[in-house]
Amino acid sequence: MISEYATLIVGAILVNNFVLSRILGICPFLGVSKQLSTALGMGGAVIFVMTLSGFATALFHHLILVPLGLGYLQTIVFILVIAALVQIVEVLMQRFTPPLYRALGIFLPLITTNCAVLGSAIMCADGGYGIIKSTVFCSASAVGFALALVLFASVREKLELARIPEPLQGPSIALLTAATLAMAFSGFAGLGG
Amino acid sequence: MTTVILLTVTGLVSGLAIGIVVKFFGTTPNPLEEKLLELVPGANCGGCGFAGCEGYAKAMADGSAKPGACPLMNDAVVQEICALLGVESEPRKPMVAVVCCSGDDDHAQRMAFYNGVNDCQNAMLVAGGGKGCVYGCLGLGSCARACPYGAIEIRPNHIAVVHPELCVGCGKCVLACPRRLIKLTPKSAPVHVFCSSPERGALKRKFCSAACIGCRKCVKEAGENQVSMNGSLAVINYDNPPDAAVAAACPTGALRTTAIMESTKG
Amino acid sequence: MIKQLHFYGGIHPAEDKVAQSVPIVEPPILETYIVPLQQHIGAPAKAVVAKGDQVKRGQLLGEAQGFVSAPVHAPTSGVIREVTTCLGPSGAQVPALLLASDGEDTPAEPMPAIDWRQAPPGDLRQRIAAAGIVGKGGAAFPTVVKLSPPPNKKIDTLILNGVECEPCLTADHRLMLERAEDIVTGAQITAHILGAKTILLGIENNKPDAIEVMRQAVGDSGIKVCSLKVRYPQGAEKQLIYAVTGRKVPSGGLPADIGCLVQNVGTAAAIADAVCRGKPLYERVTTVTGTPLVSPGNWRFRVGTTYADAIKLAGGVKEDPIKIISGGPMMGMAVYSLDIPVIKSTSGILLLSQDELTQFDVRPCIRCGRCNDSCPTGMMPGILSVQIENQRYELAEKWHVMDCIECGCCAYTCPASRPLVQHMRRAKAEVQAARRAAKAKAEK
Amino acid sequence: MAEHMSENTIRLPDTSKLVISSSPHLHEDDSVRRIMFMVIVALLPACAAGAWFFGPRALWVLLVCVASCIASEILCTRLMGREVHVDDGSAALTGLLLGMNLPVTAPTWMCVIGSVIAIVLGKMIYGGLGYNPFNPALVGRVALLLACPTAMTTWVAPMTNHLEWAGVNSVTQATPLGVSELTAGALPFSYWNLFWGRTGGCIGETCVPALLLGGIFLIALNIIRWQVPVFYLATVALITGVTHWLAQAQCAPPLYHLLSGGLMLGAFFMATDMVTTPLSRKGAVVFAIGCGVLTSVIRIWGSYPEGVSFSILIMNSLTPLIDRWTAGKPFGTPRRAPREVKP
Amino acid sequence: MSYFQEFWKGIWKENPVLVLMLGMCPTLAVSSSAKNALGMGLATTFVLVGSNMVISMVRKVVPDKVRIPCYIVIIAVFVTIVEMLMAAYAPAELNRTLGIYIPLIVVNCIVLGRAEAFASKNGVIASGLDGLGMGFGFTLALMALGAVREFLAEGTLFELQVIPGWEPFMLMKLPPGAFIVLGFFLAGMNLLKIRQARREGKKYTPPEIDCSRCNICNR
Repeated sequence: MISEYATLIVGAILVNNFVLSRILGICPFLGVSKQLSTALGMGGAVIFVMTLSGFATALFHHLILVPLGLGYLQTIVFILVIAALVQIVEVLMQRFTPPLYRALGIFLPLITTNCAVLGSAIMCADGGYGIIKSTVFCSASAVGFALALVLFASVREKLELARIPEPLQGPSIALLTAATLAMAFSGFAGLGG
Repeated sequence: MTTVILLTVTGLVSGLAIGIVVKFFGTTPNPLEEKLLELVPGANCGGCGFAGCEGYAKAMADGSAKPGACPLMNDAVVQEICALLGVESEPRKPMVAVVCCSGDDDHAQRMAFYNGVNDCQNAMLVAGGGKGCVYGCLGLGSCARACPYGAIEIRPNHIAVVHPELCVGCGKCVLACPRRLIKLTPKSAPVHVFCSSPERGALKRKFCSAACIGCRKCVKEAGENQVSMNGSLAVINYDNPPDAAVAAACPTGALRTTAIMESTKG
Repeated sequence: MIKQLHFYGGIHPAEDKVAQSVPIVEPPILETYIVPLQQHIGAPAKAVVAKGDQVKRGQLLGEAQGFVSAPVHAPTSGVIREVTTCLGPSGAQVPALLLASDGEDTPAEPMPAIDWRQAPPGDLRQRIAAAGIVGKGGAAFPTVVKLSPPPNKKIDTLILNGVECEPCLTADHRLMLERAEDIVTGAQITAHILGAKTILLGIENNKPDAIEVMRQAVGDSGIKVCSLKVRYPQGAEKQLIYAVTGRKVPSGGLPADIGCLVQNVGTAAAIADAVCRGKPLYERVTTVTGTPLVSPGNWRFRVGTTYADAIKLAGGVKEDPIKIISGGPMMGMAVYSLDIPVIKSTSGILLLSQDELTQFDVRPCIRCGRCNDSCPTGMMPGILSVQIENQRYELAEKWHVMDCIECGCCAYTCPASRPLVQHMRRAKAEVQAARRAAKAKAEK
Repeated sequence: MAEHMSENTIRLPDTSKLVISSSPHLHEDDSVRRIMFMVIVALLPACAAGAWFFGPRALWVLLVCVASCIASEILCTRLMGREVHVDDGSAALTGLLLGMNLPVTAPTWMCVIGSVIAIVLGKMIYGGLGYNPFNPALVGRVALLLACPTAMTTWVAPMTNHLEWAGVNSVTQATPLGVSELTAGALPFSYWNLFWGRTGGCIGETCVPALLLGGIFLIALNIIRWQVPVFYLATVALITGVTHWLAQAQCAPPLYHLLSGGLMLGAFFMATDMVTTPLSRKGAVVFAIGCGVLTSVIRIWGSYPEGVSFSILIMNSLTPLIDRWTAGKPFGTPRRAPREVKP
Repeated sequence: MSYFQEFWKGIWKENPVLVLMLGMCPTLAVSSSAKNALGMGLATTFVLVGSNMVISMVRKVVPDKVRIPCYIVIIAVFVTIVEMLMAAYAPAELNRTLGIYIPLIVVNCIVLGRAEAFASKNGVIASGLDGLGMGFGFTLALMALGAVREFLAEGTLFELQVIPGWEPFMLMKLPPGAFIVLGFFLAGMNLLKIRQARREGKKYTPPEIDCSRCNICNR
């Protein structure tokens, strides 16, 4: 039991890292990694939302869609659930924890359309994970996303001062750097498996 | 049937949630600001003195900036903005930057070889850059790098030259020059004094053959109200600039037209 | 034997102190002197004489303008031939007086001697200000300003700086050998003014003869002579304080914050001259050295002696130098003219020959970390230099560029020959400008 | 002396050829080129050992890598329109390191491709030496490892009979780490063989004494920091030791781990690469410990038998952060910042 | 602007992948071979055309404040249709490799971005053509990427051997290969634009990836 979850978590964070191995959530990965502080903020927001959405979508999946035999509706329902969830979280955060909202709030709208969120929910549904397992998997995936984001922000701190040839500047060098990072992460293959 | 109900319910729930957010926390953007944002040029050169075009648009919207401050806008756009803001448009003079020095390597004496970071401001930190005239252009290109429009050329014989057709008069180079050689002048003025040294004429002569030596010939030619003397340096009255013919009176070529400068383009 | 004291970081360049055994020479009176009116940090002095005026040695030529300023006195008797400007070592034109000597060297009426043990500190401060004494270590900060700390900062320790950690320079070394008593007196006067209990004298142990002489001169006056391990930049204020007392000057703070005051031995001797003999500061001991010179040595130059005259006194050159440096090789400024005069803070004139030239063949930083290891302030010069190259001055400020003391250790060790000190200076200037602008904006 | 000379024999300096530059006017006599050269010299014993154990083809692999690295660097700088600085020796060093990280059987085309990837993707796209965040040689090696997994993990047994220098020994053999995972418990190689490098593996990684010799040479010259290899090896020893003690069947003893695989090469020559590792000593220690942890984790639990390259690359990406976190507070900074006093 | 231009701009001038830099995730993830790229591209094109047209139809009815959720629902409907169609008619192997990237078309910035930037402001036919152009542009870019990756990895194109005896170079099929090829593609585009800007005597600054291009978050 414990080892099963350990494998799930390590697998989601390192081996099948959402960004570097499954290639999900590339837009925020490239867009919000210019500074470490924003990367940390985005990472935190994603962990928070993905854990919640993993739980909520699993709830919907197991309590409504599966019993009603409406599995084919998962895409529509999940995206609606996630969109609504993000909005509600935003409202609640703003009302009850203003400091946290100030820190993470600007990242929340970005998350609705982060394909990592929907992707993890669909993966859980397709993989037949239970509610707890889904939540764990989603939060671990989010941690993996945050880890990649922080590592990449770290490298970009150096890239900012490098003499990058003109045609390679911008997203191009970011992608090429991500390539090397992805290569490095492939070393974790088989970990925990 | 269940499909329809389910989708309706989910749609209702999410719609409700979003509605709440919009109702309580929605912000309405300033429409004036958005319109202005479309009109400003978007070059973000900073010539208006604000942080980029967006900052300028915001400042205009709340009335803390004038429409004429942007060097890039043409008159039609300025008038359009004035109409939007409901203010009178003021006549503007197009400005152009001029590097007030003629001391390239052919004319001015270099006292020592400078060996260090290739930048005027850095060179100033090392014995003043090693140029005989301590007011002269170092020719290492701080201004050219500061120019967002690529209007300043550093000639091979180490002097900065502004290309008036590219210059919009944003004034970035004025701040970048550690020797304060660059002035913003009206585009209509045909001649300029290409020397900035307030030293005595004899001392200037020692280091530079193209310096203004304070001979007053230009003052005699054009009259006091067009050119005056500040010590031994001729100063052009840009409110009433002399015409190009006065350049012929200058024995050293310090007073000359921008056209001459153009024709010697390397 | 006191334990060997030193500080963090630093380097050990070749010492090359060829002139350390050459006694100080009194040069003959020259024909002309160019006396700059700004020989110190702060506002330039205002000339009180005009063209054609007859002056005597020690007579006031320019009076201090404001608190952070210092008066200037005539180096010899003669006629003011011109009120003009001259080139300073920093490459800027400064106001100056051209003095044609009459060869008589007639002294002006000296100021009355003061019995410092009885005199109140105020009188002594006034005398030090009137004598135009500035820090002779190189920064040329008016001494009286330093001796007037704010009332809430009590100074308990006076540290005399006899370290002379710059290679090649020997002026302070010779001064300690030849004027030990004056240095002790000057130190006692300073301590008296400040009410400091402890006086420490730091000397690097490559000058054993100076340590010996100073120990004898100190006698039972309570001054402690500390022998320090040879390490550049031991003579930097904060590093010296740490080496002899173990106290750390806070980042961005002054020695007075921790109750210390550092004074150069030359300044101490000048204070003794001013107080006990009424003699203003118009001369200083300067080392003229370098391989191209015929006879390097130490001279007691009158202020206003041009570098050309100084080099002439040193027998001229055997070969053409490639660099002329005002000061020592680590922190001195390269100059390009021989018409620059010796001023109160000129500790040395150094000539480098062609083969001693280190051309900057600047390569990218390979992050070897040597600069980091050698930096006495614990900054990261390598990272800073790349940031500064990219004009990211705000980043540089965050990485503590303002703590740089410009000692040059980083650039000395850099295998990629990066002009690190120049980068730091630029960044410091930019950061200061930005701070001033922010302050002005805040006030508006 | 001056007094005896008449005025006209005294020669004053000619000021027309003076140079002005920023202080300091003294410099230590060292250069980037010398540092790179010294590292290459330090690698030579291990190269020689590789050639001795794996035959003359090892030299060919090294040569191809060095040559194609130099060629691609020249080509790239030309394309970018920048000054060619290949004379600083960094490209040659990258090539040598890459070659040492390849099996002797690596086909020539693979050596060339690996070198091109190392130089282009590892270094030149960032603007050349000094700006690359990742170790170029490792980028090349890992790319090859992912691209051609079979060719990169086919090992030949070291030669035993050096009279037969004719061709490459075709007896394939697993590396010590690969074997130890298969036959847990019983060690397939004696420590003695491991130490001398009489095992299968990459060209430059097997002979421990040669690597130690080079490493100590560099530490003595103050080119690399002793903290890096020491903390790296110690961390690996500690983690593998604890794991071995807890689960003998799954993990080889620490000494076995230290002596096998690319650990020695990595600890002395890769984790000490100046450009891609932290600037300060404190940072270097953090870096080394991080490498040690990741290496042990990948070796013990991962599906790759070897984790040195991956762990160094991952730590490379953290270098700027380590730099920032270990940036020494400047001299005199109080332990706790005093509260801002408003004037 | 003529209808042809509406169609054509998506293919080159405003190519969603290479110029607008939208929809990076599917671009990188499913371009491991030309065939996968084609499948994904066509699926996305279908959703784009359908959702663009429907959104254009309802654009005047939907209140401004809830338009994004409405668009998302419309898009999600089309995505579900595509999912079902693919499950029914597409080869099983293609379906397996595309996997979760088909439902993820919902959050593909291209679809929502076009809905917000174009369809909500233009007529039905123009919106349909815009969707078609964008979809083809996306498909072409994806196929170019997929073809290069497939060729470099296995020496094949659409699973046909082009160069016999090609040594497999599997890196290109893995995620790093996707990053590398797209990185160099974008560098090539930048180079073209720099050349063009230089010819016109202008300065060119390469675009940054930021979310301002996809308009969704700027509501």
